[in-house]
Amino acid sequence: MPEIQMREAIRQAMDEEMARDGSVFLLGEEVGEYNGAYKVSKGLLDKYGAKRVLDTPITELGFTGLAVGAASVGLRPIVEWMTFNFSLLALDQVVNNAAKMRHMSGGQIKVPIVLRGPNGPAEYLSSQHSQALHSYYAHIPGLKVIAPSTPYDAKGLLKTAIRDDNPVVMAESELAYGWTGEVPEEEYLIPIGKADVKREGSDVSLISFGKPMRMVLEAADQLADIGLDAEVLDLRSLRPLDEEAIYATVRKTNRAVVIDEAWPIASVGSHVGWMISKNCFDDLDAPVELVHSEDVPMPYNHTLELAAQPSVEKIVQAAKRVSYKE
Amino acid sequence: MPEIQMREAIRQAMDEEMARDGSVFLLGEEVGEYNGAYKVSKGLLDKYGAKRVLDTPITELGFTGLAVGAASVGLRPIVEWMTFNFSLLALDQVVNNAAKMRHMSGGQIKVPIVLRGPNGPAEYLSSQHSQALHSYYAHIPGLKVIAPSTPYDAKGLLKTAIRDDNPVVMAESELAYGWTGEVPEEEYLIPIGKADVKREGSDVSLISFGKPMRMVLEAADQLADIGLDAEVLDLRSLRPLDEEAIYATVRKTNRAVVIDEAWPIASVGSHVGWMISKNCFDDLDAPVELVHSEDVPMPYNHTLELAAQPSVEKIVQAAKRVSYKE
Amino acid sequence: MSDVTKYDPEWLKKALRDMLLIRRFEEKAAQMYGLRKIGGFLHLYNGQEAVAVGSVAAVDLQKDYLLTSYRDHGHAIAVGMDPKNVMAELFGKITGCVRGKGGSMHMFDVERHFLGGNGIVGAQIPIATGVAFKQMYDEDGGVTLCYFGDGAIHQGAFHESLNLAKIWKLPAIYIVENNHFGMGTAVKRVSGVDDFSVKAAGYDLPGYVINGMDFLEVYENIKKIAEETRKTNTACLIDIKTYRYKGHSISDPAKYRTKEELEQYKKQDPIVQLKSQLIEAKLMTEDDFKALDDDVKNQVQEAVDFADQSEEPALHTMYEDVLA
Amino acid sequence: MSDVTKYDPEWLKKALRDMLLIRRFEEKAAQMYGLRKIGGFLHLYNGQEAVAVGSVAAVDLQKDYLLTSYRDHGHAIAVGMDPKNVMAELFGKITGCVRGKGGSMHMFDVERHFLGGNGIVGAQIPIATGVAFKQMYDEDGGVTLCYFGDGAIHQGAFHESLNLAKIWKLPAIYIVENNHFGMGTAVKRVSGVDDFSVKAAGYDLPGYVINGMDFLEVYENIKKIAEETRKTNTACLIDIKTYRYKGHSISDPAKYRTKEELEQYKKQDPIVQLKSQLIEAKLMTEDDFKALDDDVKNQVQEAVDFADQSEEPALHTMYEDVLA
Ligand SMILES: Cc1ncc(C[n+]2csc(CCOP(=O)(O)OP(=O)(O)O)c2C)c(N)n1
Ligand SMILES: Cc1ncc(C[n+]2csc(CCOP(=O)(O)OP(=O)(O)O)c2C)c(N)n1
Ligand SMILES: [Mg+2]
Ligand SMILES: [Mg+2]
Repeated sequence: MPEIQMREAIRQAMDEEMARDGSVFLLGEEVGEYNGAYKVSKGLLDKYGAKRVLDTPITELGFTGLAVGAASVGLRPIVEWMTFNFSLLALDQVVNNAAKMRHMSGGQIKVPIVLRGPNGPAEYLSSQHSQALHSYYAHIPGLKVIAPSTPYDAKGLLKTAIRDDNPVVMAESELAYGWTGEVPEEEYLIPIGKADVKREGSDVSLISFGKPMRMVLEAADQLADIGLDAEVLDLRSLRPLDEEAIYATVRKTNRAVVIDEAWPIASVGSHVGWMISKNCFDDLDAPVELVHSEDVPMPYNHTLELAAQPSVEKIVQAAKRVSYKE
Repeated sequence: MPEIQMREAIRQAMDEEMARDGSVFLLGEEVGEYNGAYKVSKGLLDKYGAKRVLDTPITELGFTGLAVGAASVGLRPIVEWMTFNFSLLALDQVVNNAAKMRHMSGGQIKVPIVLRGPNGPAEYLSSQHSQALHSYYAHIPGLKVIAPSTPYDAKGLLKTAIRDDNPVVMAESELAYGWTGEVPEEEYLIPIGKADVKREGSDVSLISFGKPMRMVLEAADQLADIGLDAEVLDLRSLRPLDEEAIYATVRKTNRAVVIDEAWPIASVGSHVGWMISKNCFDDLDAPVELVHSEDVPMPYNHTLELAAQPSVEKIVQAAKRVSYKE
Repeated sequence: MSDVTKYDPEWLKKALRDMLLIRRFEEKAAQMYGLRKIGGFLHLYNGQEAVAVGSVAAVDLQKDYLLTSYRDHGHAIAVGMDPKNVMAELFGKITGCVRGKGGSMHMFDVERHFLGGNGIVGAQIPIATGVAFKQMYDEDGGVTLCYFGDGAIHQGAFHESLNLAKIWKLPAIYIVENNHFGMGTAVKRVSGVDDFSVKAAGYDLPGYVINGMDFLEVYENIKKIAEETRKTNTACLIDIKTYRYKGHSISDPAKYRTKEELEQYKKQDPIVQLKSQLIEAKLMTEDDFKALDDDVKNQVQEAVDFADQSEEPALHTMYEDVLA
Repeated sequence: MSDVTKYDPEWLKKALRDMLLIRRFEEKAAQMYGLRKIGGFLHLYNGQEAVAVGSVAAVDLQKDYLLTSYRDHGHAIAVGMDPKNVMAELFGKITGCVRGKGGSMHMFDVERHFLGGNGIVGAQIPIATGVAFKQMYDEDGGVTLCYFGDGAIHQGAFHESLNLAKIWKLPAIYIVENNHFGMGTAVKRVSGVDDFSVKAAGYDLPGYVINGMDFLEVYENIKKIAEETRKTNTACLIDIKTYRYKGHSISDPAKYRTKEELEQYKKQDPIVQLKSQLIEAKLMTEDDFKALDDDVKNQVQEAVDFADQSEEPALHTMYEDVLA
C-alpha cells in the first residue's frame, strides 16, 4: 500500500468524491489559486475549475451560511475553514441553521455539508490561533463530528462524510497534515460513529482521537517497556460516540485514561470520563484520568506552549496512576 | 425582607452599580426605550439617560466587540444579550477578545465586562430559541461564568460581576425572571466561585445551577416524602467551579445526581459528573447520574418540549436509582 | 398608481383574496393565542400583505425560491400553503407543516420553494445567498427572493452576503421589508441612513425603493427587477416601505409609536386600496367583496377546526427529523 | 507631492528614521526566522511603512489610540516602542512587550495607546469602535485609528461597526491598509468594488482615498481628517493604497503576483521617496543617510542581542495574565 501524507489523503477523498458527484464543490479562503493555506486542496482548482473550487472573501459567517443554503437545495458543499479558531465567526450558521434546518422544516430539508479544517494548537501561534474547539460541535444535536488521526482514517471518514446527508464537521490538525500512513489504492469508506482499537492491550485503556493519538501510541510503547500493556482506542467520531467500543475496552482493562487536547471544562474528554465512570462503575479499578490542555490561553513561547498541552510523559504518568504503579 | 422578582433583583444590581460608578453602562437590544425585552432594565433609561443605557442595532458581534473595546480602556459595560441563542453571533469577540486580551497583552489590559441575558429554553419557541449554551462559556479560560437561581443570588453575584476586573458571563432564564425571593435592603455581595448548599441532607446530593434548581428543590421535597434526605448544592458559578463544595457534599452522601438543562455531550453537567467520579472515587456508592435535556433540537409542541427537558420526575427517578431504591 | 384594467380581473381578485386571507388568518391567530391554543412568539403580518403577495405573484416558484424571517405566515400563505397546515403548526400539531416542530417562526414548504421561516435575525440572508448560488451553479434561470427586516440589515451577515452575491454573480433579490421598526426600535434610531437602497452601491449592486403598501406597485417592480436579475445574474437590494399594524409580536403593546402614524398607514391599506381600485374599475362590487371576505373567513375557520381536531405529535417524534 | 521645506527638518528625519527602523527591523526579523529564533507566523510590514509612520505622526497618542491586525510590528515601532521589546517578543522571551505570550501577532503597549495586535481578521474593528466609544463617553477629544486589511473589510464586523460609529457619533477613523492582497487573493477577486471609500456612503459617513506610499501625503491627510473627526465626532473610512513587498507571511513565496507589479511599487518606495526629497531640498546628504542607516542597523542589532540574551519565561508564568 502506498504511504501518503494526511493532507494528500484528505485531498484524495475530496478529489474522488468531486469526480464521482458533480454536486460536490469546495469553498474557503485560499483553497483555489493558493492551493490551500496548508496545501490540502492542491491541484483541485486546476482539475475542477473555478466554479467548483471557490476562493472566498474572508467572511466565515457568510460563506458558511451560503454553503448551508446551497446544501439545503441539493448541492454538497465542502467548506474549508482556514482554522477552527475562525469558525467561531460562523458558529451561528452551523448551530442555528446547519444543525437545525432539518428539524425546523419537519424533515423536509437535508443539509449535506462538510465543514472541515485544522483544529487545535499548531506551533508558536499564541492564544487566538491555538484552540481545540471540537467540544463546541460535539455538543450540538443535528451535527456529526469526526476527528481522524491517520491518513487512512481521514480519507475513509471524509468520503463517508461527503456522502452523508447530514452536516458533518471534521476536525483536522495542521501539525498532522504531514504525517504519513498507508492508504490503499482501491476505494473504501469508514462509517461515522465507529471507534477503532489502534492497539490491543489488557492492562489499561488509553482513549483519544485526532492529533494526540500519536502521543498516545508512543505512550503505549513506553508503558509496554515498564510492563503495562495498554489498549489504545481511537474514537474517530465524537458525535455520535461509539459507547459500545468505549465500554468494551474499559471492561477489558478496568482502567481508563482519556486524552483530549481541549481545555478540561465541558470537553468531550471529561464527558467520556463521566460516561465510563457511570456505565463501567463496577468494572473500574481506578478513577478515570483525563489528560487535557492546561486551563489557560495558549502562550506563544514554545516551551510554555508544549507544557500547556498533553504530552507522552503526562499520558504515561496518568496510565501509571490509574494502574497504581507510581 | 422584601420579596422581589428575579428581574427586579438584576435591575437593582445594575441600578446600584450604575449609581456607584459612572463608568458602568448598559447596552443591548431594546434595553432602553422598550425597557428590555423581558423588562429587566425597566426604568434605567429614564434614570441614567441615553448615554448610559443604549439601545443597539441588531448586531451582536458589533456591539459585544464594542463593549469589549470600551472595557479594555476603562469603562465597565454590561451587555444584555436578548437571549444566549443570539450570543453565538458574538462568540468570537467573547472567546477571542474578551477572554484573551489580558493574555495577549501580557497582563497590560483588563476587560471588566459583564455579558448577561436569558439562557436555556423558555416555552413554545422551537429549536433556534431554546438552547442552554452555558457550556460554551464555561469551556473558556479567561472568562468567569455564573448562573444564579434566586433573586438573592442574582443580585449579589451580579454586583460582584460588575465590580470584577474580568469578563463575567451571567446566564439567566426567561422563565425565572418572574420568580420571587427575599432580597435584603442593605447592600451585599456574593463571591464568584462559591457554591451554596440550598438544602442540607444526608442521603443523596443533587447538584445543579440556574433555572433547574427550582425543580431540584421540588424533587428534594418529593424524595423526603419517600424517606430520602437529599442535599441540594447550587453551583452558582460554573467557572470557576467550587470543587471543594462539590466533593464535600458527595463525601457526605456518597451519591450524586447532577442536573443540567443543556444537551449532555461536552456539558458542564457531565464534566461535574466526571470530576466527582474521579475525585470521590472511593466515596461513591453508586455511579453519578446526569439529568440533562434530550439530545435533540427543541420541538415547539409543548408536550414534547417539556418531555425533552429535565423534570422533577426525572430527578426523583435518578435520585432513586443512585440510592438503589427503584 | 397602476392601471388595474391592464390585468386579468380573476388574477387581481386572486391577489386580493390572498391578501385578505393573510389578514383574516392573522386576526384569527391572534384570537387563538388569546385562547392559549398558540404559545410563544407570534409575529403578525397585518399591513405588510402586499409585499409577500405582490412579490410572490411576480416570480415563478417552479424555479424561484423564497426565504424570510420569523414573520412568515404571510409568505407561507402567499406561496399557496394550505392555511390548515399553517394553523395546525401554530397549534403545535402533527398535521402542522413542520409536524409541530417549529411553530410560528418556522413555516416551510419545500415543494413550493419556501425555505422558511428563520428565527435568527439576518440568518436567512447567507442561506438565501446559498440558494441563489445553487441557481447559478445549475444555471437554471431561477432567482431567490430573500426577505428581511429593517432591523436585520445591520447584521454582518447582510454585508458578507451582498459581496458574495456580487463577486459570484448570484441571482439573489434582497428585500428589506422596511416596516419602520425592529421590535420597539425605530429605523432612524439604529441606522445611519434612511434609505437602505443606498447601501447597494457599496457592493456595486443596483438598489431600489418600492412602496410596499400597494400590491400592483410591488408586483410590477419585482417583476421587472426579477427579469433583470435573471438576465444579468446581478443581485440587487430593494427597500420596500411598509408598516406592521400590530406590535412586534403578540405581547408587544407597541407604545413606541403614535396612533396617528398607524392611522396614516392604515389609510393606504393594501387590501382596501386594491379593493377600491377593483370597485372603481367596476371589476367588483361591495357585495362581491363581502362574499369574498366571508369565503376567506370560512377558510380560516376551517383551518382552526382542522388544527383543533388534529393530534399532538407522539413523544417519539421528538427523535425524528434530527438527522437524515 | 508635498513640499518638504514646510517642515522642521529634524521632524522629517525622525520620520525617515522610523520608516527605516521598521524596514531594517523586518529584514532582521526575517533573518532571525531563518535561524529559527522566531517561530509561527511572521507578517512583515516592508513597503507599508509610510502608513503607520505617517498616520501616527498625525495624531496625539496622549489622547488618541490605535489598533491593528497581526501585521503589527510597524505600528509598534511607529508609536515608539523599543525594538528590543518587540524583538524579544518575537523571540518569545519574558522581556518581550507581552512577556512571550503573544509573539508576532500581538504587540501591545497600553502606555503608548497601542492596543494590538489582533489575530482574527477584522476583529479589531468592533474593539476599536469601543475605544472610540470610550472617547465619546468621556468627551476627551481623542480619536481612534483602526487599521485593517483589504481582506478584512468584507467581514460582517466592519459593517456592524461603521453603523454603530455613525449612530453614536464615535470618533473612529477606519483605515483600510489596502496592500492589494489578502494572503494570495487579489482585491478584485473578492470585492465587488475597487475603491473601498465608496462603502462609507452606506453609513452616511465620509470616505477618502490616500496614497500610502508617500509619508507626507499620509501625514497631511490623516492630520486633516483627524482634526475633522475630533470636531464633528463623525467617523470616516479611508482607503490607503499601499503594497507589501514580502509574502503574506514569511512562508509565502507570493507567486500570485508578478515581479513587474512589485517593481512598480518599489519605485515609489516610501523611504527612498522621503530620502530623495530631503536630499533634493538639501536637508540631508547621501552620507547623512548612510550614517542614519548604520545607526538604525545598530539599533536593530542591539534589539537582537537583547532578545537573544533575555530569559525564557518561567513555566509558572503560563498561569499569569489569564485573569486580573
Ligand atoms: C440575532 C438575533 N438577535 C435578536 C433577535 C430578537 N429579535 C427578534 S425579531 C427582532 C427585531 C427584528 O426587526 P426587523 O428586522 O425590522 O424585522 P420585523 O420584526 O420588523 O419584521 C429582534 C431583535 C433575534 N431573533 N435574532
Ligand atoms: C477570521 C479570520 N479568518 C482567516 C484568517 C487567516 N488570515 C490571516 S491574514 C489573512 C489575510 C488578510 O488579508 P488583509 O485583511 O488584506 O490583511 P493583510 O494581511 O494584507 O495585511 C487571512 C485570511 C484569520 N486570521 N482570521
Ligand atoms: Mg422591522
Ligand atoms: Mg491586504
